Amino acid sequence: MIAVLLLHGVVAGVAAASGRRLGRFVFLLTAIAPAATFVWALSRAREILAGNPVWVSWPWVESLGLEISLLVDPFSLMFVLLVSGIGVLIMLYATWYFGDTPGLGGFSAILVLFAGSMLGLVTADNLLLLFVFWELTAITSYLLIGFEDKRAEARSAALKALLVTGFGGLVMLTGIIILGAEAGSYSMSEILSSPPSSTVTGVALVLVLVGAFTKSAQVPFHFWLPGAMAAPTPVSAYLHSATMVKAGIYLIARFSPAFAPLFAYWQPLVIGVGLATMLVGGYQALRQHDAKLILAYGTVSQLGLMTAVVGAGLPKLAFAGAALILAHALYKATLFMVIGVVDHQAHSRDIRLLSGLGRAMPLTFWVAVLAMASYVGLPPLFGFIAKEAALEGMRLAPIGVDSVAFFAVVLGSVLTTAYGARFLWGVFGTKPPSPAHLGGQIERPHPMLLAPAVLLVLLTVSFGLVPRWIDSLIGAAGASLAMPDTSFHLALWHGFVPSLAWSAIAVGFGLVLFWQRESVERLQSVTDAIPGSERAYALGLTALDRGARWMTGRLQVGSLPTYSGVILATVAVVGGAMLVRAWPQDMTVGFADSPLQIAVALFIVVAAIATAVQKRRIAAVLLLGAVGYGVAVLFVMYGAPDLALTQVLFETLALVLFILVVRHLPDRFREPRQPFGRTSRLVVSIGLGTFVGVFALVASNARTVESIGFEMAARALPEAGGRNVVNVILTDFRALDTMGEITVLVVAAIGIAALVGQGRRDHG
Amino acid sequence: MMRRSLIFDVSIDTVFRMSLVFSIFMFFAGHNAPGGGFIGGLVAGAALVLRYLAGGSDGSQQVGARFAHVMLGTGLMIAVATGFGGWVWGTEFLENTGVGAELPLLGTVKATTSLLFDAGVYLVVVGLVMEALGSLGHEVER
Amino acid sequence: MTFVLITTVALLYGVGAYLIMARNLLHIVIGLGLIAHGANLLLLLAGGAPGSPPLVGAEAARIADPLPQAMALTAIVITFGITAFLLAMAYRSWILHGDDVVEDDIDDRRIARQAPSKDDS
Amino acid sequence: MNALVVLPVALPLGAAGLSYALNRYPRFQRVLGVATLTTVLGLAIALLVNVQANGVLVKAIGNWTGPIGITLAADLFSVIILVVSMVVLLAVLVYAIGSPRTSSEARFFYPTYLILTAGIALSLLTADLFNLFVAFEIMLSASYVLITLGGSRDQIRHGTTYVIINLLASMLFITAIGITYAAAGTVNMADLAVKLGDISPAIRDALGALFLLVFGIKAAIFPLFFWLPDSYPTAPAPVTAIFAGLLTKVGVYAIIRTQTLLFPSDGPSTLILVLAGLTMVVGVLGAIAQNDIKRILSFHIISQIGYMIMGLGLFTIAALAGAIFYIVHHILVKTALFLVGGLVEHTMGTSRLRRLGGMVHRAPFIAALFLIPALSLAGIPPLSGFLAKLTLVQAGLEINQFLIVGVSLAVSLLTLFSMIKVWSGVFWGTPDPAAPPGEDVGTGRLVFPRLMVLPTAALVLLTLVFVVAAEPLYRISEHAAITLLDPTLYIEAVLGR
Repeated sequence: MIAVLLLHGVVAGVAAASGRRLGRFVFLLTAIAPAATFVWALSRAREILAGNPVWVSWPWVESLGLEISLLVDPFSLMFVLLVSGIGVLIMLYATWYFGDTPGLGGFSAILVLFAGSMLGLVTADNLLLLFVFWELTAITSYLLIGFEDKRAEARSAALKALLVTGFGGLVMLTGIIILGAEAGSYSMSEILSSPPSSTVTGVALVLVLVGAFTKSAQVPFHFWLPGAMAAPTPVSAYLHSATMVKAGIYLIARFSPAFAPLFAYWQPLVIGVGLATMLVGGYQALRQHDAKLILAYGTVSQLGLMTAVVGAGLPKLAFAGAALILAHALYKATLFMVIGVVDHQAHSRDIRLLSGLGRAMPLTFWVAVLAMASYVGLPPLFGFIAKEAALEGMRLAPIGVDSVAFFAVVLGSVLTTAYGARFLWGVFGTKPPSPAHLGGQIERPHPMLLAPAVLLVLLTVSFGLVPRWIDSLIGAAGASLAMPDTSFHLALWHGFVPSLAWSAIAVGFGLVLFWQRESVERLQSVTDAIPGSERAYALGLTALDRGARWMTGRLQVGSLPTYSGVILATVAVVGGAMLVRAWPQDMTVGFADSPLQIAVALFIVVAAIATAVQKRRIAAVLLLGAVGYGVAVLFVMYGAPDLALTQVLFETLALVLFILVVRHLPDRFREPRQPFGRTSRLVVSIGLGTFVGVFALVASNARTVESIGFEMAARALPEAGGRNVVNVILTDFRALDTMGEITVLVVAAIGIAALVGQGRRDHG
Repeated sequence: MMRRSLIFDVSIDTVFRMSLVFSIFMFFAGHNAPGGGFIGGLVAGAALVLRYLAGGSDGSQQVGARFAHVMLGTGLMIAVATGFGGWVWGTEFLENTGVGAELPLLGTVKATTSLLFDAGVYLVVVGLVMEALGSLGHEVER
Repeated sequence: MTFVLITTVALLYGVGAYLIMARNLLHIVIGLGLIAHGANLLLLLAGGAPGSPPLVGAEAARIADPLPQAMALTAIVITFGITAFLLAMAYRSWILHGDDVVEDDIDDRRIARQAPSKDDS
Repeated sequence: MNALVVLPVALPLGAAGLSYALNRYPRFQRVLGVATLTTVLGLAIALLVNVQANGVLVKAIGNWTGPIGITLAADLFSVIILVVSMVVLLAVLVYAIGSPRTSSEARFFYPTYLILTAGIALSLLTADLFNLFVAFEIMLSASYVLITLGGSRDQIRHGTTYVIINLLASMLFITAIGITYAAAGTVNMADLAVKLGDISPAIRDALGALFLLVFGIKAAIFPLFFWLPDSYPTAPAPVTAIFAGLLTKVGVYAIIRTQTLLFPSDGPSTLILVLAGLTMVVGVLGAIAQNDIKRILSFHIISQIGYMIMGLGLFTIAALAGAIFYIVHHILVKTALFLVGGLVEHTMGTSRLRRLGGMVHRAPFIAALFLIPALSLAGIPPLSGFLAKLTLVQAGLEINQFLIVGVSLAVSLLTLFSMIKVWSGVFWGTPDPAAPPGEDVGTGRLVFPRLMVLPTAALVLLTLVFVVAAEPLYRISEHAAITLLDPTLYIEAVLGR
């Protein structure tokens, strides 16, 4: 299995490298990966269905609980077959869908990476690994959706999908980590076989569910999905049928049987969200004019249904859910391919513009009719079987809100029928002649463009007529979710059960809605004003942008004095606050060592203050020098002749350099107004000065041991052979410091040469 | 250029030479009395400044600036090499090792590695002063 | 450490800080110089009481702590080097601007004005 | 064996001297630079292997042990950062050789760059507080020269901000050293760790806060970071890349080193966590507000620093391991991103988003080189950023610090948002027709200098290696974190006991 996943990566690399040479036929190359997967899955199917799941484990970052452990049980197998099978068909389809579009190499590479990520997602046993693939599908789908990057709407749709699912992913990650900590393992099979039931687990699961909801486009996160149809149609077909959006369903289906019985909120929450999504999606699908959008909202609606069905966590519904997932993948992929064909031939998907296509492309039309019939749930198609199972399961399920849930599903079916009919009529029907309609010169599609859809629709029909063919897979998939020892069989005919009647009623009402479509549309326009989550998203983005600009504008003022001021103030305030706690009980400090000290200190202080108020540059510089010499005198008085000598020499040298530069500058300071005004400056500088002084006092008062300097003095002559301790320290004990300082001098010289040398050349 | 008297030129030159000698004295004094590479180098630097102030930009410091990078680089290399030198003699990096030597004129000088190290310091300080004077002291033609 | 000296240190820091928050590069450099003087003095004070110069065998009296002296010496040298470089920067700034006033960052101001950027660069 | 501890500092210094003495021979300088850094990288790796086998390696300079002399000490933490630093320094040097610059700049560039290397190595290896100050000054003064190299108007203006703020930080650093010496009478860090334990906890806390702020300026944490986004973007691309990738991280290194060794706390530190959270949020919002690749990336540095500080603030083994893990990831990824930004600017003549667009069609390989580190930075799995964030999130949840974990996750979503903004602006779409046109660079496929692409690709590849080798890397980080939280080994080794 790992080899199969790696193959996707390799194929992607080859495709990216050879994309330019192969043109659109690069998709035939990338199809190798899903094809190999499909063959592999089939070869292992018998074994897996017999109850021996494929299990591989590879170490990765065990310390973080992250390992590459893959488990292919029947439920995963079903997904693997779907992802790879439909993957192959999508790539074949893409080969004839794209013309000489540039950039197909990269695109196909990402497509195959996407397929690989999805495979990883449905086979990962380690929850963190599952999250890895989860986010990979988000990123790859982002790149796929935004393929037509010159269109702003494609870019923003891609961003929307990424942000919404990315948000959900991060919430889910938190949930997974908490769940892993509670269960003591990140292995999904271990967690599910002995699920923890603590309150914290309950919270963690809600977080995980949020992730699943965003990925599977559940209310209120559903709005990203319709936008995602900005992707090229092959991508939409893949994304909406077998992959990506099914990820959330997959996870909910896995978790529900274990956790629904443990947490009372589970069923109401999941089923409630699912049904709400179903209704919202169906309602929105009914009013779209872009045929692809009808399908997209239809996907939302169907995802809602699936969420509700698998979210109950009941055995019967688990089977029904498996069947629904398979059926939906088959017909939804078909219908997207069909709309792609229509778009490819007629260059439009607007049902107000298309007319007479049924006659122009009869084969396409019939493929669409069959797929849609399966979608709506008409016998004898596979969709019918799946839907009957779901309805029957819902009707009988002891889920507390049973009747409400059941009728919601029926209502959803009504909507499904209505928008399904609207789709067929809209795309293929012949409408009253109008100048806006596209002309009748529409060519029939290339047979290879239609072939994948035909193949899929044949499967839909044959699974419907002979459910036995798929029975073992669905049965085992459902069993691996719910309980291993139950068995369940699909059948086309269950006898006259009540759900059959309700199905019929739903179809009938749906057709009525379709018939009255114009009044329905008028009614629907009323709801336009209701703000939805999409508006909230848009507002959120704007607010984020504005807020970021506002805050950054306030903080990042671009003014160096302000930055210095903020830093100094922070030091004074934070340090001062800490210092207040450190104030000692008793503190002794002498006033001065000698009268001369007072005099020199006074001199320094006066010179320093004079520096600050001096308006003439040269005077300020000289005063700075005076301070330096004053300090040197203090050094001498303190017993530091070397220091004083160095200070005097460097001060003199610095003074010369200062004067060399200042002679070019204007005589007087020009001090422009600035936001960080005189008062703030005064307050901050007084604060800083006080802080430093007080801290130094307090700290020296706390000294308990003699400093190591005296030990150095004691060892200078006997061990280092020098009488001048300071110099011994500089050249021996701490020679590394000295080496460092001459390095700084070298750098300074380099800098001066670079800066001023440059200036010379500019003006020379 | 301002006209200068010969006596002024000669005396400045003398002071300059004497300062250089004094700087070398300070350099060697360092181990036992105030002095050392920094102070020695600075005295030499001060001498350079003096000559600069007296002579204006008569080109000598331009010449100096042209070779400043060699002094700086070499000084740094000497300092680092001293560290490695200790290694060659089987001691630690930057460990002080003495090599007794009789130097003419200066008498008996115990040429320790730290003295060599100080020589590197001396070179760097002088190099910096030369570079700074040569660059910043240059009159901008505009 | 005496009251007079620590007050001197505090004042050097205060005046230095005040100048650092100015607009003129020269003011800022002078401010940094004042703080550097304060810091060197502080280092020396951190060693404890004054004493005779730390020359072995010169006098019997208590010597001053030599380590802070060495550290201060290092700091002086480093400060000198960097001051020299700063002066070169001020010089360069003068060549380019004809002044040494530190202007505000253009990009930051643009974002602060909340206006969508009309022209870049 | 202990010689290994000195060489990463001494070799580049000596080479720098040689390089500047012979600065009329740029070809020699180039060869010397690459040879030196390659050697040092090899030495650093050898050091890592050695430290892993034998524990803390120390070298008493001049054979003066203990608090008398300066001791260099290599523990796992410092060596890990050293190795990554050298990798990045070497890669960027090659990139710099490949990028066009005038020969007069090159003369100054190589020796300064080598000195920067020595400064970084010394900062990481020294076990002496005052020597750390000197090391910082070496590193910073070299960075001052590098950031103003070229001497254009913009560079001087923004370089001024950089230099002044860092000088201010240096002054505060030396102040803090002075106060520390006043209280404890020593500057050797191991000696300090012992002696600070004897003075009043309140004073120690105040000192700890002061050092946190001092290094916080260099590390660019809230509210001390404002200088960074103003000064980084104007420097030449390789310089910005090395600054962005490394210099702030040396500040983080110093914070972690001092806070764990000198001012250990016995639990999560609220002050640090609050600063971490604010740093993340303010940084990422700043990034969202920008319209220039280099500025966006600069703000992200700040935001990312928050994560590292968060690891320190949580103060558990797992969290510190996460912080180290994060630093390693960040150095590689951030440098790579800035190098890509430099490539874009080099070929398109601008880094403004509005003037850029559609590069995915004209340079798909460069697009991939951007996308991988960009997504990694945003914490998208399975890239290095994800693993680094995962460690921190796990560590935070382990001790129920939900707030900071929530903030960190929200910030990573915002990071993704702003990275996508760059992607969408530079690699997708078309240049804004209303924006004033940049240089005319045609519409065909773009060609990039090979010497610039190669190191960029190498760094991106390394981030992928990080992913594959995450387990051993995490183990080492964990080991390093254990040593940090129990510094007795370090103290004993440094004091030569």
